[in-house]
Amino acid sequence: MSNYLETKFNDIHFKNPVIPASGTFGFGREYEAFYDLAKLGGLCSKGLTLEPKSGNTGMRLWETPAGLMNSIGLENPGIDAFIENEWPHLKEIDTVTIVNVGGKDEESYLTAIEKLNAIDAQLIELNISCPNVKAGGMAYGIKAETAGEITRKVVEISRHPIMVKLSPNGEAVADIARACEDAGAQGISLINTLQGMAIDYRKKAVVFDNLYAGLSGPAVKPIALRMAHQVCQAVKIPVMAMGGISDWKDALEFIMAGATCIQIGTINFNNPMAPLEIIAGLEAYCINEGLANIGEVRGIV
Amino acid sequence: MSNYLETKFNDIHFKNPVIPASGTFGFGREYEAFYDLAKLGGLCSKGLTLEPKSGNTGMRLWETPAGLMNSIGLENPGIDAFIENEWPHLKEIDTVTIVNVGGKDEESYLTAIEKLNAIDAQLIELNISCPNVKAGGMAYGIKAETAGEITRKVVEISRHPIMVKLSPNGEAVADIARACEDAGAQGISLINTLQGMAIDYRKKAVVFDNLYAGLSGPAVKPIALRMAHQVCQAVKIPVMAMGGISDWKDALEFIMAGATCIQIGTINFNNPMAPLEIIAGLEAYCINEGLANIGEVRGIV
Amino acid sequence: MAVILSNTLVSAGVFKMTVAFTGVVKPGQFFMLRAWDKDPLLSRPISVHDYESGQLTFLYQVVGKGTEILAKLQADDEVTIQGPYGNGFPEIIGDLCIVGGGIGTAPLYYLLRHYRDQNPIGKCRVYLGFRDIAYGIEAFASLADEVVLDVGGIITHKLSVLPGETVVTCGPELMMAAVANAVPAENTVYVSLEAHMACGIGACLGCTCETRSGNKKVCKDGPVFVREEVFNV
Amino acid sequence: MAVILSNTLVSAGVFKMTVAFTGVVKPGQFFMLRAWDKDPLLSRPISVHDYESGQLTFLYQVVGKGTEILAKLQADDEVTIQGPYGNGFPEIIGDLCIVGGGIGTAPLYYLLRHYRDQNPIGKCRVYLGFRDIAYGIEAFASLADEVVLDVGGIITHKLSVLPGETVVTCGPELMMAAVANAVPAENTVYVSLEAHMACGIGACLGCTCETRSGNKKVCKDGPVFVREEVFNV
Ligand SMILES: Cc1cc2nc3c(=O)[nH]c(=O)nc-3n(C[C@H](O)[C@H](O)[C@H](O)COP(=O)(O)OP(=O)(O)OC[C@H]3O[C@@H](n4cnc5c(N)ncnc54)[C@H](O)[C@@H]3O)c2cc1C
Ligand SMILES: Cc1cc2nc3c(=O)[nH]c(=O)nc-3n(C[C@H](O)[C@H](O)[C@H](O)COP(=O)(O)OP(=O)(O)OC[C@H]3O[C@@H](n4cnc5c(N)ncnc54)[C@H](O)[C@@H]3O)c2cc1C
Ligand SMILES: Cc1cc2nc3c(=O)[nH]c(=O)nc-3n(C[C@H](O)[C@H](O)[C@H](O)COP(=O)(O)O)c2cc1C
Ligand SMILES: Cc1cc2nc3c(=O)[nH]c(=O)nc-3n(C[C@H](O)[C@H](O)[C@H](O)COP(=O)(O)O)c2cc1C
Ligand code: FES
Ligand code: FES
Repeated sequence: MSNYLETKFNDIHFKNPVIPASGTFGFGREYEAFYDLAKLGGLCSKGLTLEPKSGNTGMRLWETPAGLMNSIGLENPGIDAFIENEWPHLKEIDTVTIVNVGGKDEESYLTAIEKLNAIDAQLIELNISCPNVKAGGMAYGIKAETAGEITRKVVEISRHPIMVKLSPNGEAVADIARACEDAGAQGISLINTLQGMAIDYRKKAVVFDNLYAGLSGPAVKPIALRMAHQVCQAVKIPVMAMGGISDWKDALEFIMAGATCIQIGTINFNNPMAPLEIIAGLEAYCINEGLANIGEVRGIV
Repeated sequence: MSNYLETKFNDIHFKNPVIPASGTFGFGREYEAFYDLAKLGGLCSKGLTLEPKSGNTGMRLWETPAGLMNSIGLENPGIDAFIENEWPHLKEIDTVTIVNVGGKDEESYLTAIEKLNAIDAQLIELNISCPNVKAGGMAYGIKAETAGEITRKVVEISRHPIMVKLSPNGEAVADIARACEDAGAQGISLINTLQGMAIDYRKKAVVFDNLYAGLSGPAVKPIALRMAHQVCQAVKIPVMAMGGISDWKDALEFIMAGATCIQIGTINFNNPMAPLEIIAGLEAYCINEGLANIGEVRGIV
Repeated sequence: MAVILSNTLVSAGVFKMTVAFTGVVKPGQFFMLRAWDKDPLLSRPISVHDYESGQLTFLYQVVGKGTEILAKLQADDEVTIQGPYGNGFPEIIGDLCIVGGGIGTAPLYYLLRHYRDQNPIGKCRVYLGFRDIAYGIEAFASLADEVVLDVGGIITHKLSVLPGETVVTCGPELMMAAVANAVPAENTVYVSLEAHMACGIGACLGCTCETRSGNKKVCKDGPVFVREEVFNV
Repeated sequence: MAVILSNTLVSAGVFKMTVAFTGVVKPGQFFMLRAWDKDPLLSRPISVHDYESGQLTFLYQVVGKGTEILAKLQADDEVTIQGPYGNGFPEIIGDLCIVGGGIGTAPLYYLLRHYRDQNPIGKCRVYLGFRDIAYGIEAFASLADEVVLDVGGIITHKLSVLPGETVVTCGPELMMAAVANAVPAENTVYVSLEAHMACGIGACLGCTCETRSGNKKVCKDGPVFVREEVFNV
């Protein structure tokens, strides 16, 4: 194993900058049938909340041209059950584990974060951008002021570094990123899903019980790349970018736009081997271009 | 010809609610080789500015998954040349002609609008949402306050009804729509293109001289449908919706979301006959569903 | 990637595809099929219609973009298949009563064949309902003790389940709910559910269904459930 | 929709497709080709390589998604073609000097054949440059008075244009610019440009190029321009 892809995200060492995205990878177990998770740069847990959540009723998935809409609504077993049942398994995997945390109000965020102080995660991804839950979720993530506030409070009480996951549905994303940086965030990730709508014309009805849902997949890549670029220009803390990455070329473009790491979401459903193929593709790129490390093209545009 | 599709947009009578979108249809002439433009509900001119504009340099088109990015930059002959060379032809076509107007500052908008008072257009589409020009363009369209202001001034001096075309890249689109309604707009159209970015990894460079560009096409439909729905819920004036419509089913969904008319953009490039096929599809739908008029399903969701 | 051995029309809009595959496959399990790159984005869940000596068969109805592409494939073409996924039907002890509706008959044929292999003296009765045109009846008839066919009607009007029979049903949700309600409480009833799926392996939580014991994943915990779990009976 | 008569590999990654078509087609014009529904979204501009007795031929290089799909088509398949579009080459009076680079040779063959038909006693010399592998040389050789071939070099190093010759060039932009600079001002030089295109008919303004007389559309006002219009010479 060479070190073409080794990457530092602050002082966290990643074997490579490729990480399956929250909510598209469960807690990893399901993908162990496909490959050794230790080959990944890291992995990111399904979004967790303080209490268990049963998620949204009704249709949860709807395919769109080059995209996928989901309305999962943060179904998850809750922080306690996660720590008890998933963490012991996750922490044994030789890769960086990122814990994704959502909340419905300030208190639930803070209590969840405090509980996580009990485990040794390497990074927490603070999800203030889920468009699929009624309370909390995206509400914090669409205004710089509220995003900064919740970040400040979370950073204060967490013993883990906090990476804030931004929404593409709010005010100028660079402003929000700066507010999070000022509030002490150690990293930014983006984008969460774009708010969209589906109508089933046959049924003359909306598809999702929750009315709107989150759009992801290749369709959104140009928007995600623009926002990643804006945020990389705006902040000094490292950025983990995602949105529609489907192959190593897409991944490379986000790195060229300035991203330190990249996350792989929806494409896992199309091709479970996608993360490994992206790692292999980036490595081959380094070799073909004569790069000692992928970092040499980071932020090159 | 039956009247399944006849539609009133305020007191403007449309044969059908299907209108090719600004910038994707030139001034109509090119499509006359394909069909009789009088079959359309209406047509919308390329975006015009007071002065002639040569548009953006460098690459102007870039395909994306189920989408198209463009960086035309409002290349157009200017209002005077339009009135002299294009209007005499356009006004003879037995359909509703919408004139799309952009500007770089307040004065240029107002002067352009004043000049248009000389012709008998049926509707002006006020473009405050072009992401591809440096001055003006989208700047007015991403904040409710500025959108309302420019609308008020334009409405005041125009003898034509004003439909304001909104950007999907700004603050909550419903707020912007309400501000325009309050300022006297007689209609809303949306969405203009979503701001995106493209990188040519082979060249290690951004694709567009203007850095970012506008994304349109089927990829953006879920987002456009959500925004159309939000705006239809928010205002009482009629809405002309667009964004990724590629067939009659898509068109129907926008109508079910509340749109009075719909515009057909990028898909014209894939299939020049798309508008006529959409008209035929909507008509067949009315017949099959036993509707006397398509209006019976408008806003049904 | 699996090589297609045949892919033929069996009835209006219904195709049977056989591919080469080696593995252990239970009745009621499904595969995720894809014969395209990224358009459409997702693979399509299709049940195992039959599996024998390295030949895996699917029976599918053309309803949209994905199945349209599948229907165009020919022998020697390749198709990406992931699986087998899902719990599958349990081993049936005693007599069996199968109730299939439309394309929901697809997984039931393999169930019947497997049942016959395991249980040569058990009795098996089959109810098959179709909206317009029936298909695949002979295959069931060759293995079942009795086949009751219904076209255009409501299958539960004909259905009478015998004491001791285990009922297995697959078809439109309304039909399965009607079966679940019609069959006496003493009989065990298994239903095979459908849901839109992204991953097919339990990672996305897109196929969740509500059950008496909380949310379950149709792809991983199902698609087969005991009726009481998923229907209010 | 046009029926494909043949579609064969002529060199590494280069295919020749012949389709049935009836109409008037000038050398230098192009068609917008599509053999897919909406993925990719746009049609692909491809020049006319030859046209005779209802047979329209394209010569194309596989470089991405669209041309990959085209390359997979077979005789009897259908392809959507819109066109012919563009101005095409002017009628050449007097002697002709053709300078083609790589796949840029595609439109030049039809030009040469047409020139020979119209101008049986005119002289025509042909320069053809390729990076790695040459193709299509014999076809040019059978009609031209002289063919100069260059593989892996720089064609303008070999180029010497005779007084009175009209020069027509198509190939990589850098090559065309070099030709435009190398040829004496007394000779007329026509270049055939490329640009990404959405509509192909002048409606989207996506293919604009700057010329001495303002913006022009490559699809409608071009793709053929006089060198002085588009290059600084
Ligand atoms: C476990 C399981 C087993 C199945 N077995 C069979 C089978 O053996 N034979 C058969 O013909 N069909 C079967 N289906 C249904 C089959 O998956 C759908 O008909 C198919 O996905 C439709 O795809 P499409 O692209 O043709 O239709 P589209 O409507 O274009 O599909 C759009 C999206 O909706 C999803 N979708 C649409 N209808 C269904 C549905 N009924 N169930 C699940 N997802 C759907 C698609 O997967 C896709 O993601 C099964 C479904 C499940 C969940
Ligand atoms: C007037 C004209 C005539 C042409 N004639 C020929 C010909 O005879 N033979 C031939 O092999 N090629 C020709 N080309 C180039 C051909 O259009 C491209 O190679 C082709 O569009 C690439 O499509 P793709 O999907 O394979 O590649 P991709 O790179 O995947 O295409 C992505 C997008 O970029 C566009 N694009 C990429 N390269 C070019 C290019 N060089 N020119 C224009 N658009 C491009 C595509 O049309 C598409 O919209 C011509 C181009 C023009 C403008
Ligand atoms: C089915 C599904 C579930 C998701 N769940 C979560 C989640 O729990 N928490 C979160 O922060 N993001 C969640 N996301 C968003 C993804 O992590 C990612 O931000 C988004 O999908 C964009 O990336 P992509 O286009 O590569 O999928 C989910 C996305 C999908 C498709
Ligand atoms: C090539 C191109 C040029 C455009 N030019 C204009 C314009 O001049 N004025 C304007 O208001 N919108 C312009 N638009 C935006 C479209 O009118 C429309 O709002 C957008 O493309 C979304 O619709 P669609 O997805 O159906 O294309 C342009 C879009 C494209 C693709
Ligand atoms: S389809 Fe993803 S969990 Fe079932
Ligand atoms: S391709 Fe649209 S104007 Fe030339």
